[in-house]
Amino acid sequence: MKSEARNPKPEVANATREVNLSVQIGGMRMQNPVTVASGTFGYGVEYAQLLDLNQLGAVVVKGIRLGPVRGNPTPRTVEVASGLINAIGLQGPGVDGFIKKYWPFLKELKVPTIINIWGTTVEEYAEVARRFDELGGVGALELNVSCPNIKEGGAQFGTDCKLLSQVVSACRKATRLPLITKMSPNVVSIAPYAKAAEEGGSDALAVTNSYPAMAIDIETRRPRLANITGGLTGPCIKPIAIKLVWEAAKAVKIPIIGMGGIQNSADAIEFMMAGATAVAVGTANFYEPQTALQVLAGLRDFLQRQGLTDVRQLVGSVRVEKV
Amino acid sequence: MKSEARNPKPEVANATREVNLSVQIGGMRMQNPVTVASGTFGYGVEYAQLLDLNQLGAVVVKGIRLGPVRGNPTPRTVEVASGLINAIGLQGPGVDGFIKKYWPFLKELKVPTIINIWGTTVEEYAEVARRFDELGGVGALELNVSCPNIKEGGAQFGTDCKLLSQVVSACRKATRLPLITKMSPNVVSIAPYAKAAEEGGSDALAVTNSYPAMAIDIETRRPRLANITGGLTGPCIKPIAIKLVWEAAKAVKIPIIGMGGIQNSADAIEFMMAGATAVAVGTANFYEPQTALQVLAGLRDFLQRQGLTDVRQLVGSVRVEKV
Amino acid sequence: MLPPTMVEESVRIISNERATDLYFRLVVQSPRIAPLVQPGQFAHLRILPLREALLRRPFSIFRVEGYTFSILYKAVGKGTELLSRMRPDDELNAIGPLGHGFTVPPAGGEMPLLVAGGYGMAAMYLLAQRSPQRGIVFVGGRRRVDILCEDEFRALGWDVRATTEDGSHGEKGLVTQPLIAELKRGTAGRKLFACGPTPMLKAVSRIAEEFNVPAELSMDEHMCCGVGVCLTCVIPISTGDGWEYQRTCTEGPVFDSRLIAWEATA
Amino acid sequence: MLPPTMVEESVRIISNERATDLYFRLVVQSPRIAPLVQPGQFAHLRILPLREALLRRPFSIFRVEGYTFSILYKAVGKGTELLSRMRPDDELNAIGPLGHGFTVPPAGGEMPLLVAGGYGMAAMYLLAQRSPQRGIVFVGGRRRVDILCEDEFRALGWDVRATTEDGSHGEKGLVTQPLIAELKRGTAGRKLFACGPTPMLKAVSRIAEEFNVPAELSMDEHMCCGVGVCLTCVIPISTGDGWEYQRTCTEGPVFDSRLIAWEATA
Ligand SMILES: Cc1cc2nc3c(=O)[nH]c(=O)nc-3n(C[C@H](O)[C@H](O)[C@H](O)COP(=O)(O)OP(=O)(O)OC[C@H]3O[C@@H](n4cnc5c(N)ncnc54)[C@H](O)[C@@H]3O)c2cc1C
Ligand SMILES: Cc1cc2nc3c(=O)[nH]c(=O)nc-3n(C[C@H](O)[C@H](O)[C@H](O)COP(=O)(O)OP(=O)(O)OC[C@H]3O[C@@H](n4cnc5c(N)ncnc54)[C@H](O)[C@@H]3O)c2cc1C
Ligand SMILES: Cc1cc2nc3c(=O)[nH]c(=O)nc-3n(C[C@H](O)[C@H](O)[C@H](O)COP(=O)(O)O)c2cc1C
Ligand SMILES: Cc1cc2nc3c(=O)[nH]c(=O)nc-3n(C[C@H](O)[C@H](O)[C@H](O)COP(=O)(O)O)c2cc1C
Ligand code: FES
Ligand code: FES
Repeated sequence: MKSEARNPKPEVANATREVNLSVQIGGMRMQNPVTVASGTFGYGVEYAQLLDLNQLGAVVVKGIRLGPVRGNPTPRTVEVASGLINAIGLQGPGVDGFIKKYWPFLKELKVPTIINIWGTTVEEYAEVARRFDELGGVGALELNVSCPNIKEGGAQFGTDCKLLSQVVSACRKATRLPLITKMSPNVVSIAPYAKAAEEGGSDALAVTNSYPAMAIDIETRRPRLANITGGLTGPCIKPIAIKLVWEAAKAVKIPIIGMGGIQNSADAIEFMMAGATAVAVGTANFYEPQTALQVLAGLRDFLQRQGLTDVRQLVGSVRVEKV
Repeated sequence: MKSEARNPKPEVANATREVNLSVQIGGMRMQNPVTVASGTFGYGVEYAQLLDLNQLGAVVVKGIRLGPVRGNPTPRTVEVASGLINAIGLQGPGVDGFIKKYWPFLKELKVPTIINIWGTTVEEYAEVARRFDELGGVGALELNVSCPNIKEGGAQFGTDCKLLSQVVSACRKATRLPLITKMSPNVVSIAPYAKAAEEGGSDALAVTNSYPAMAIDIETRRPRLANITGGLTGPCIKPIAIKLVWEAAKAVKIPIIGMGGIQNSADAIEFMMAGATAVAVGTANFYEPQTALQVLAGLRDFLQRQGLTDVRQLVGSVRVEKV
Repeated sequence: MLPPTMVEESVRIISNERATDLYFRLVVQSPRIAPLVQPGQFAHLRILPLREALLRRPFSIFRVEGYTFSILYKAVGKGTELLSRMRPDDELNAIGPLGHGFTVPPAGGEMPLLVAGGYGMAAMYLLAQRSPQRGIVFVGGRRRVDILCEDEFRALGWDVRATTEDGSHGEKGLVTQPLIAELKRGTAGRKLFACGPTPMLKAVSRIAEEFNVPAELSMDEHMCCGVGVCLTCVIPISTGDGWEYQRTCTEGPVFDSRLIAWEATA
Repeated sequence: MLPPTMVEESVRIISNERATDLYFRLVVQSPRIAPLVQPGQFAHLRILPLREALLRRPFSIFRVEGYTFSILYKAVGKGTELLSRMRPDDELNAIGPLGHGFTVPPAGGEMPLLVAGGYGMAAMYLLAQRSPQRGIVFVGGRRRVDILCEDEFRALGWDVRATTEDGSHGEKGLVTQPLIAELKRGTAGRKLFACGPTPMLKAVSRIAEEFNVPAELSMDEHMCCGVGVCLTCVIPISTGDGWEYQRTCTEGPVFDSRLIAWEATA
């Protein structure tokens, strides 16, 4: 390090060096790799007063199916050690409601919007994809095949390789928008699922969704969630998510958006080193809405401190030769 | 509650009432349902100065295979948010080493010893079981089919229903000791595995072992564990473990020993309400060796406060009628 | 762009003192949030020493004085207990003011009847202070210690009627008893405003219907984000042909009692 | 039963003050642990305000006075930073004394040469104090601030030789340089005792071999349980025909340098 500093060349380079933060997810360019996780950022507009959305890599909205969804009864979330369990039940306005209520705001953003979509049948997924393709101006579609909180839909597609590849192929046919498949963590090994999504035509993977979990109030003897079980998220799942990203990255060539408990730039860098091209902040938004921007600032500092010129140099850079 | 108090009978009963804490795991009677998790309590002797082992429901020792095992290189553990990742690699003295070094101490205890065993083949599992059957005086055998840190052995038996039932049946033939099958959490659904273990002749299930996980040191870019990946344990996995116990309990009739992040009596009661007949304290021993005894004291208080006379009244008592 | 209606800021504790029993009053320096507060709004506080518990905790804003605001809170769990041990000059992080508060009765409008249980009294003070019309506050609690800011309401010139369940202070019984008695004396030009535990709100809702008086209720649902993104805090709201879930942190916490689809609540 | 060699106790902080830079001295009231301490042993402390970080942190016991013991620690991470903000009368939980310490040189036995780097100096003080023979302490660090208890060793009548890598204090260079110089003057009846970073220990081990003097090394491995149950803290120890992993918390932290299978370490 010291000897390098004595060399005048790197110093000059240092002063003028621009760090490239932009990454590519399928056909979608992100000005930086930091985005947010579906369901933890509403439809963007709710946070517009607290942070400048145009500084993000992309905005990701809450899961949308064809028609409006009422969602589960309450309580819908419960706090646990270093985490949260939720069973929202994918409440949402449906495609039309979304377009009417939220799209006018989102389409004016300078950064792409990723729309998280779901359905209860392969046909519904494809139809929702087609509707957003028609809409124009959407950044990418994220196929939620891994929501643990809905009986008919979501998770079963993410834990069955054949269904998964059917859903992805059907959406692939319905749209030319970049497709991101949001993977379920609840599998013996993620590799075959990752490959199924890639082969089905997915442009990227989002790893990972929440873990099936449960909590009981011992005084009332009732589950703490009206839905009985829910999905575990937050810092508590980070070590599991890192492992899944690492394994998925070894299995496929398409980029991965890493998520699960990211609270700061060190967490984000850990995901990138494990193999993620981009990262998403989820549960942390709920307690610190500035998290994504803090992650971005910390990431920039880290690259500069390490003398790196391109954020992509971090991707998959973990050194795993056994000693 | 108040009207009950006005009735003289329960009050008298209250004063003299003995709370039954004992539970039965196969043929093994435990004076109370609180035990410890394999690998977190050494061979008992290490903690003998810090707590009275004879107050536990049982002592569970670190996993043992036929011969001695050196284990993985270091670092072997890393602390994460509300948890720990370990990749010890099942270091141990082997059957003979164990019998020589630790059995003289353990066999003098007034409480049963549960021996956690493993192998790399079905035959080795059965042979280890046979050896401990011969030894005499062992409380029960716990089949570890779920260690994520050993390539050849452990986890693959726990994530393949056929192999699992083979291992259990082979051990069943080799011994009349109560058999406890230690389940892997890393499956899409625990129910078929739980049934496979039950059908193979297991007397009980231990739910759950650790979760495959990983952490990276972003400064050195190396995995924080020499083994690259390890198993996640501690409070962070409790909500996942509760859900697994609840699902396993619905699937089988044999008793379940619940574990995963238990830190206090409320956690233990949560496991029991979800369906566990007994509970084990694991990672918490590392930071608070008194945990198991604190859990026991708190459990006794809770029963008394709720006017219950038998700890078994808690088992599976969660009220799950959807509202 | 419109001026911000909510901001995030690091707030410094000015004082944090026990009021009665388990209730504490916290005053913080908050130059950006304090001036924006409307009656019935809340602040979402990050209690920084809470580490393994991640979420913010919501508290109604009790009083606003200059660039400070205060809350009145009860130590009921890990967050509030840690909060009660924090000291002047310690920092908290706050997002606020949040939510859709009470409609302040216009001058010459309805005469306000305030109904408050437990820490619900906190949410009412600012309404009483900013209402051009004085009215009656019905405050109720289990025991004497649950009656919180009676004198402060009196100091504003309001008529205060206290009830306790154990009779240790004021009338013995539920807070709805003197309310009913008062409404029997007359309902014209009167409007109810209530904040407290859900069973109390439900009772007030029924009374409002029975006496055909308007009522605004501040609903107490568990919250997570506090700003409308997570959909944790929903309650069923009538839509004419049925009901839909709306967010208490955003569309609420204050709702017109006639819109609440009580039949769909647990 | 044998008398206990280790106990768990709640210990009260008597003082906790900055020594130099990032180093702090913590003194705790510990009537049960303090009397049992042998040189080279450690205490496993639970820093209670650490919440999402669960584990205890191990620290060599620096001094023992009556029913108190002290540690000398460097604030390097979340636990030690939180610890440095704790105040007198705050409580910690301690398990100790733990581990197998140094062999105190018997009267008329070898002359001790102590080699210590950074917080390794803490582990050495008790050895110097309890040794019937005075000797030489070689203390080394990066900068002046890393030289910790020089005066305390002098006060015990020991010959202190300080080195710093940047030359800001004592001789410039590594702690092993004056050690080698001293050993060149003579090795007979001398024995090395070392505690510090692993590269330093490895160097001392090589020097001991080269000069054929015995050496006891206090090994620095990450710990988890601290009492021998988890098998986190192992290092490779020769067994004659090979090596096996032994626990630094139980069989160690102090090992005879000839037994360490350095070739098997990372
Ligand atoms: C809009 C709103 C305004 C509020 N205003 C006040 C106020 O002015 N003064 C006051 O003392 N309290 C107020 N509360 C309640 C307060 O938020 C909870 O008491 C607090 O979050 C409990 O935190 P804890 O960590 O101490 O409790 P925990 O240890 O988390 O839980 C202890 C108990 O508190 C309940 N609780 C936990 N989280 C919430 C939550 N988010 N909302 C409601 N109950 C919860 C739990 O069910 C449990 O019974 C308000 C709540 C809401 C939704
Ligand atoms: C037998 C023994 C005696 C020790 N004696 C002293 C002493 O007298 N004075 C002193 O200042 N320190 C001593 N240490 C080191 C001390 O335990 C660590 O500095 C401390 O655990 C770091 O905790 P933290 O929460 O501040 O750091 P963390 O935030 O956990 O981590 C910060 C850094 O500390 C390192 N670290 C974390 N845990 C350990 C661990 N268990 N062992 C070693 N390094 C670790 C990490 O790798 C990281 O680089 C000793 C360690 C051992 C094993
Ligand atoms: C309250 C909540 C709602 C969520 N809703 C969705 C959703 O609608 N679609 C989806 O794909 N994932 C959803 N998720 C999962 C997140 O997008 C993300 O995968 C998960 O929270 C892990 O990241 P985190 O640990 O940073 O929160 C939701 C998560 C939470 C906590
Ligand atoms: C360091 C360590 C070693 C372990 N070794 C074993 C083992 O040898 N055999 C086994 O079946 N489980 C082993 N486990 C798993 C525990 O028995 C237990 O299933 C797990 O830790 C979950 O409980 P906890 O969260 O309370 O720790 C080990 C866990 C840890 C942390
Ligand atoms: S608390 Fe998140 S939407 Fe209301
Ligand atoms: S730290 Fe657990 S065995 Fe040494």
